[in-house]
Amino acid sequence: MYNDKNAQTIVDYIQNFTRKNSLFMLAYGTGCGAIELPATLTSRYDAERLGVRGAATPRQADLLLITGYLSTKTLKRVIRVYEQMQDPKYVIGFGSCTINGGMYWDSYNTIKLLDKYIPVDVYINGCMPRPESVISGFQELKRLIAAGKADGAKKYKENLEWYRENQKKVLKNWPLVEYNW
Amino acid sequence: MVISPVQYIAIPLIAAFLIPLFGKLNKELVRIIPGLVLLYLSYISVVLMNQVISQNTMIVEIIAGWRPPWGINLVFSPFSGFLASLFSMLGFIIWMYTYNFKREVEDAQTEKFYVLMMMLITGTIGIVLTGDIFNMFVFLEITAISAYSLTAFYRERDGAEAAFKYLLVGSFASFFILLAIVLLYSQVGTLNMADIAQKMPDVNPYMKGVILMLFFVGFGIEAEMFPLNGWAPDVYTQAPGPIGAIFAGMVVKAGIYGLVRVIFTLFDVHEIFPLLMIMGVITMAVSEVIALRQGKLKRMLAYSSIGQMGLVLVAFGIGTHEAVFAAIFLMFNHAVIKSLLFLSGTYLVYHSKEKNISDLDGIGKSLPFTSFLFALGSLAIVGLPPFAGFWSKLYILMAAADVRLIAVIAIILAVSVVEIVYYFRVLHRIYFRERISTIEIKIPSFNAKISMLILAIVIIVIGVYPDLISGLIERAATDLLDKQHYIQSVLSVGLH
Amino acid sequence: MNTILIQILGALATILLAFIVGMFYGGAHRKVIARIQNRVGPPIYQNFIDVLKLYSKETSINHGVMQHMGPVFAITASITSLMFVPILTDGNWFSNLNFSGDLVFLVYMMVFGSLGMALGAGQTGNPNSAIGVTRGLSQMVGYEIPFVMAMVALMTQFHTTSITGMIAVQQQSGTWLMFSNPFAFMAAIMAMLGMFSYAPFDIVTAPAEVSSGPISEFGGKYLGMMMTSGSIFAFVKLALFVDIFMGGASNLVVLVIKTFALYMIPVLYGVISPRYRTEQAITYFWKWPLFFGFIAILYAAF
Amino acid sequence: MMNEFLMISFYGTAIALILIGLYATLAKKNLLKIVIGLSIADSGLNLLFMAIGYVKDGTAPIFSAEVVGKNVVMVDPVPQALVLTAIVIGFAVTAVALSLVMRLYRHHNTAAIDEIKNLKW
Amino acid sequence: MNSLILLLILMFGGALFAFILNKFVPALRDIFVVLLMLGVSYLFFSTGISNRLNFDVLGIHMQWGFTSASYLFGIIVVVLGSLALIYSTAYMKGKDRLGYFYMNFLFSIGAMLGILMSRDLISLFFFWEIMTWSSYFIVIYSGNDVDRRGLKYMIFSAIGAYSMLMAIVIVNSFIGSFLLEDVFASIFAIGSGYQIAIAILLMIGFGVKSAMMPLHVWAPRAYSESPMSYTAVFSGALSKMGVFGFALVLFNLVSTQNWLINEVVAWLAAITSVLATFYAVIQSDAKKLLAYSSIAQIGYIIIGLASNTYLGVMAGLFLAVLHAVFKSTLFMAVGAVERQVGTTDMTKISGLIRRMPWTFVATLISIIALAGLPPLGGFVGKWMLYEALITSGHYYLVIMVFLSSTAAFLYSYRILFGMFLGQEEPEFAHVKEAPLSMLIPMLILSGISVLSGSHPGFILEPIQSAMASFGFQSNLPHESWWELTVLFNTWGDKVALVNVLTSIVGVFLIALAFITIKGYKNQRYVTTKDISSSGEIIQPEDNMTFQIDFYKPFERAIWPLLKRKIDDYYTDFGKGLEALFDFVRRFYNGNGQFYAIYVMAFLALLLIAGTKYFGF
Repeated sequence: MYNDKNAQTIVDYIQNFTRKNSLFMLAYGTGCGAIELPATLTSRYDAERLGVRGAATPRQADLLLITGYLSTKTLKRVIRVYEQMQDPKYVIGFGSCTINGGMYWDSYNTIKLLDKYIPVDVYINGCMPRPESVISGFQELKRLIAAGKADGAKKYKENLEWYRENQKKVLKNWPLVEYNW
Repeated sequence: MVISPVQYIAIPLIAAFLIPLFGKLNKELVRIIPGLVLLYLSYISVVLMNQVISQNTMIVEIIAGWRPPWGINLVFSPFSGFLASLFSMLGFIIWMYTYNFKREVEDAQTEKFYVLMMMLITGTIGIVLTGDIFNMFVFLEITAISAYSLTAFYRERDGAEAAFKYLLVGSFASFFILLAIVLLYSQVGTLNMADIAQKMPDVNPYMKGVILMLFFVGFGIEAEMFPLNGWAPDVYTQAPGPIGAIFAGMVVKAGIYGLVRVIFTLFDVHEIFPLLMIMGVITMAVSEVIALRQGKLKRMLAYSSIGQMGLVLVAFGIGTHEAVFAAIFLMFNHAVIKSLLFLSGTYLVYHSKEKNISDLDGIGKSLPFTSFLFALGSLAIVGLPPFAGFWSKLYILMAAADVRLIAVIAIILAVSVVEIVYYFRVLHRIYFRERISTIEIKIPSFNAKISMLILAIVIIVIGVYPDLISGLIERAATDLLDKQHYIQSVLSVGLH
Repeated sequence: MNTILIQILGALATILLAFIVGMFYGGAHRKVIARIQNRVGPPIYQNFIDVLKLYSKETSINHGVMQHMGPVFAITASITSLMFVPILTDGNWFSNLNFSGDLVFLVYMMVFGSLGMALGAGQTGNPNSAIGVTRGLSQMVGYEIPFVMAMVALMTQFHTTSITGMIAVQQQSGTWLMFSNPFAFMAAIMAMLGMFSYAPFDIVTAPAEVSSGPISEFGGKYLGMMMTSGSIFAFVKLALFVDIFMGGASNLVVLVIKTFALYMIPVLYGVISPRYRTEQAITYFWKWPLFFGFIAILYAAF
Repeated sequence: MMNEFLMISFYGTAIALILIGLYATLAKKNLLKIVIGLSIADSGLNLLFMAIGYVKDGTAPIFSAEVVGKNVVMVDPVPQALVLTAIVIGFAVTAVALSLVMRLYRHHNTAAIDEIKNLKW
Repeated sequence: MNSLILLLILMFGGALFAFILNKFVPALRDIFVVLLMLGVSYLFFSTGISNRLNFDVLGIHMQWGFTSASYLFGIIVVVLGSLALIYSTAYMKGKDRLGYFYMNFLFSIGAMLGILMSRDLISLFFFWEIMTWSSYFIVIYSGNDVDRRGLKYMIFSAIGAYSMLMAIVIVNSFIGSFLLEDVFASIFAIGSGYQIAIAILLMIGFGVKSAMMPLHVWAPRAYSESPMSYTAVFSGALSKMGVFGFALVLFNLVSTQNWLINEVVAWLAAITSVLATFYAVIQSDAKKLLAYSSIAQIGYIIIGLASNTYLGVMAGLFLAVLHAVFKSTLFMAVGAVERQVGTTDMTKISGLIRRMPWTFVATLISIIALAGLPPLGGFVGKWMLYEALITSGHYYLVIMVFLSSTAAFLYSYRILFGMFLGQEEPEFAHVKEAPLSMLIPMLILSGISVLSGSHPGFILEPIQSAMASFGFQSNLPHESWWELTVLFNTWGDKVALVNVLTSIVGVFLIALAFITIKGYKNQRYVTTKDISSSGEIIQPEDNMTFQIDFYKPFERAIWPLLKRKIDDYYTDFGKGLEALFDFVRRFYNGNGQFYAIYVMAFLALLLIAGTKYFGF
């Protein structure tokens, strides 16, 4: 349904319109990228005019921002948070650390590629990305949503075993209690 | 056999002296004879009371053929008769209680015990029945001497100390009473109470005051009035349990009888009533608050008893008919209830050396029946309905209200709260603590149970249906207040 | 039959009106804050988009039946309150159940929702929810008192406890009650600051302290329903204040103007204020507002 | 004169005895002395009673052949009878008291009354 | 035999028989007490109010019989008594001293009926005292901390009862009769000083039982430590005896000129309800919380009675009936939790909603009624109370009531949250729903709460006749202040309860349907351990429920009021008294010679004073 743009009915169109214009983001301040968010949200760049707004808890959020490197210890929390979010949900990887480990590429306990563990819809590169890049990342995500292509959550559901396997590879003793999420 | 009041004195006195002789014959007779005597006394009480009430008279017994005012006479009036009946019946119940109670001590002791007990009962009954003031003194001394001895009955306790204190203060009592009698005789030249009462208006008022004060103090000591009652707690504590019941139920009542007979009949001075009331209030307040701070059961009961006597004095001090009715009712109730408390309390601390209240912890499980009766007695003595104590307290308050003694009502009620506190504290210990003390428990014998049960039933029955005895008390109150009737009845005997 | 139809249609129209106005006010709130912070701010219709998005979220997770019913309680309270508040001074369409209840009832009805919500929040088991609820209830104890004092002052002054009665009083005398009893107005306005839970009284949902408090476990349509209810409720409060203190509104334009003017008070007060601690918030209401309330009652009674 | 002196000495002696007895009872610490004091006071009281019964120039109140029908003044017989009783009672009380003193002395090894205070408050 | 006597004989005799039965055939005990109570209820309902019994005791004329006022309270007593006994059979199962418990239970119910049927002050007092000690014996039933808790109850009860007794005897000394009708008829003939004193003394007596402000200190522990099946009756019915007495005194013994008494009583009650509510808010034990809440609620009732307006009195009596209904339900529910879980400490329990759903439903309904939220009965009472106070010009009083009932929301939420909401703990996974004999009484009472919300007329009608028979004199015309479903105030403002109910239920159902039907396929239940906590993974054994220091900020805000409890003053007073008593005790210093000296000194004093004062 998300894949085929032609299949969008008017309902889907409206839904996607509202979704893209109202992004409640859970800024999971994992790394140094979090420092760029205040700038993004406040007077100079004002992401709120795009409908992007902070949400306090994963239950309310649509958008998970992974702002920088993820240590394995943080990863399990990120997975937890991601699984607690309600569909439809999107993930933005923030900075090069989420893409290839960045400056932590040879660290023993950071993950290198976020996409292996949770589905990322949009990556914003840079170390760190400036607010302009962040906003352009938001715009890219909006475009994807409007096109019905931001289907990371669906991918995660379909390939859950694969993701779990990857997650378990990093997280040696699987700490997540298997909730009925 | 012809029934006459003199048997009240003669039979127990004779029995008292015969008991050692019978003891030589058969040890069991020592125990049985007092019971038979008291049973007989109870019987004649019923007969005589019936006669007195139904014929609306008083029975005056002339002794040795000397007509009053010359000879000694016994007056079985509704008041004295009521108390005499109460004493004999209570005596019988307490005898029933002692029947097995004394089996543990050796037989020689048993004889002594019963001799003294019979003398004590004789003395108290004599005090209330006699119509001669010196005779009353003699009976008071009989009571006192046997009471001293009974107080020191147990050698291993501090009985002697208590007895000596009692003796010291009691000697003052008899000294003052005798002095008062001497002075009174010097003024009126007669010893017959009716005659004295008749001649009292002629007496020099100053002398009258002094004599009254001497009587007041003398009988006040026996009636456990406040600054004069130093002996009382010790005696109650040290005397054997049933004797404590006799003290509370009879001896003190006899003292109060003497006091009120002297005040109401002999002197009839109303100026003394406020004094009586004030002393009653002080007695009640002081001893109840002291009772609150007691750690020993019997001592607590003793102070409680003194407090109740204070209440009786207050009621007499109010002096109206209603108040006197209430006072006599309270005397009756207190005699029954406090006897029950002493009797059951004795078993609760039977083997305890110190008789501490803390020894009662958790005894309710081991001695359910006795504890239950003790609890019942506690509820009754603080005046909770539906038990007997309620009505007498109510009537005292009503009488006080009628003469607008609001402060007295307030004090009586405040003191009642204190009373509730210390009695209920004991009940808490009995029922709601774990038993930790290793003191052996004494199970009451069957006859003791029966005797206590009778008292309990009386308490409940009177509480639910007070009209059962209110007629008697009403007559007793009338008798006490109607001085002229007393004088007439006594002095007219033998004229025709 | 016809009356019932009008009633129902009128009720629906009222709800729609309240919803729309409330939503726009919410947007305006955000916009005003943004402008004051020198931002562009979201479009004024942003709240509609948010609510629609929330309703269109696919999964909704609950921790039990009470959580499921929590938002329902909230919206029940706001709509029922709405039914009892006169929207316009004349015309049948918006009269609804105006004559079936009075101020005391309304005060209670307005609490109903928060308590129902609190139950839902409680069942989530999230400690933040419970903390938020306790803060909210504590704050409520704070602001209800001056509010009620103001109401009691007006009731005793004009011998009526119904809102329609108060409107009638104002129409007869031609003076708004905010001038008839200014102290009551002061107390009520200060209480209103607390009622709206905007800064500095946003201790309930303080995102940085208790991660949005009671609603922290509510997402999707639950959150949407709560936002709806919140918008309606904001409108109810504003309409109530307009009815009581500003003589009601004879038509929708006046209504909007009056309510918007009132609405700006908590909004603008909030923009420049940092957040209170809970006990500070409570004691805030128990100082000047309480004093004004006392004066108001004295003024009314004598 | 003689008679008055007699009366005064009667009363005076009686009251003096009473006061001495009471003093001993109230002030002396020794149990035995207290008992003795009680006895003395008792005697004083008896004496007082006798004195009250005395009638001036009275003879013994015995109706013998000598007095019957004559106008003879007799002392009041009643106090004498009563004093007899009182003496007996006093004797009994003293006996009990002494036995108690003995018991107390054995028990406490002292005869001082202010040291025998096991029972108080 | 007169059915009144039969009623009492059945009650008291049955109580004793239950005690004996428990000794010999414990199996039959439960059935016996329930059947007895049901029989007594039947007898009570068939007795009616016209029956009068006159007799004399000790020359005191007495009269028994129900009036429609006491009948109203009697209904509370028998209904609550029956239900609580049914509840008891399961609740008390397996505890010891059951004979003792049931005996005193039945005694106290019998005594309450006795109080209600008394038409004279002496039998009123007589049964009052029986009620006191029998309830006292149940208060100390659990046996912990008896000396402080039990004695406190007994001391205050005694103070109350004795001030009543004082008033009773003073009344009698003026009027010469104890009959209520005589007293009411001629009370205003006696001096106004005495008249006020009598009213105040009587109110102290009734105030203790209804736990009025300075006399309330016994109540929290007494309510919370008795077995809950009895506390339901204790708080529901027994404390209403105080209310009953208050009504008698305020309507009959306080003349309308003495408005100050009414005012003082109302203010005391208001302070009671505010402070008790504050204390309830900071409790963490469900039972104590409810105990304080009871005190506060009875405060409202007395405010209503003292407001001296028709609507206010009606509100007071309505709240009295309703408080009996919902507070006993709450106590029963807490008892059910206590029985099933083993504790009522809310810091230890959470998340029982799925384990004990019916108990939760009963609690929820009762709490809504307690908080006074529409559309349940509590709102009706509150509404009438507010309107009465506002329309009669008690401006500041109504603020106090508002403060108290707003703060009541805090503890209302606390008790629901503390026991039923929050995280579901594995340690409570085994907890089962309470047995049926406990649930049924709760649900029956909840049903009454619900019904009274929309159709209060059913309860208001007997209340109106009760007010007439209480002798309440209204200075307003006796028009009807209510219809079956509509309430009015003096100014003509109204609240139409059916409209309210329709609106609430309608909107609720539509919204519920909307939220349930929309996307119900994707609706998922997750455990309460799956909460957002900054990504922290909560293990099943972690309890994240917020329970300790629940209302700490509120507590900080009101701390100046709570710093020193009234209890502390009493404790200090008691300590001072004990020291004084110990000093008095030294009089008996053990030295026999001193006693002799006292005697001599007393005699000397008397002789000196006698010449001076006694006229010798």
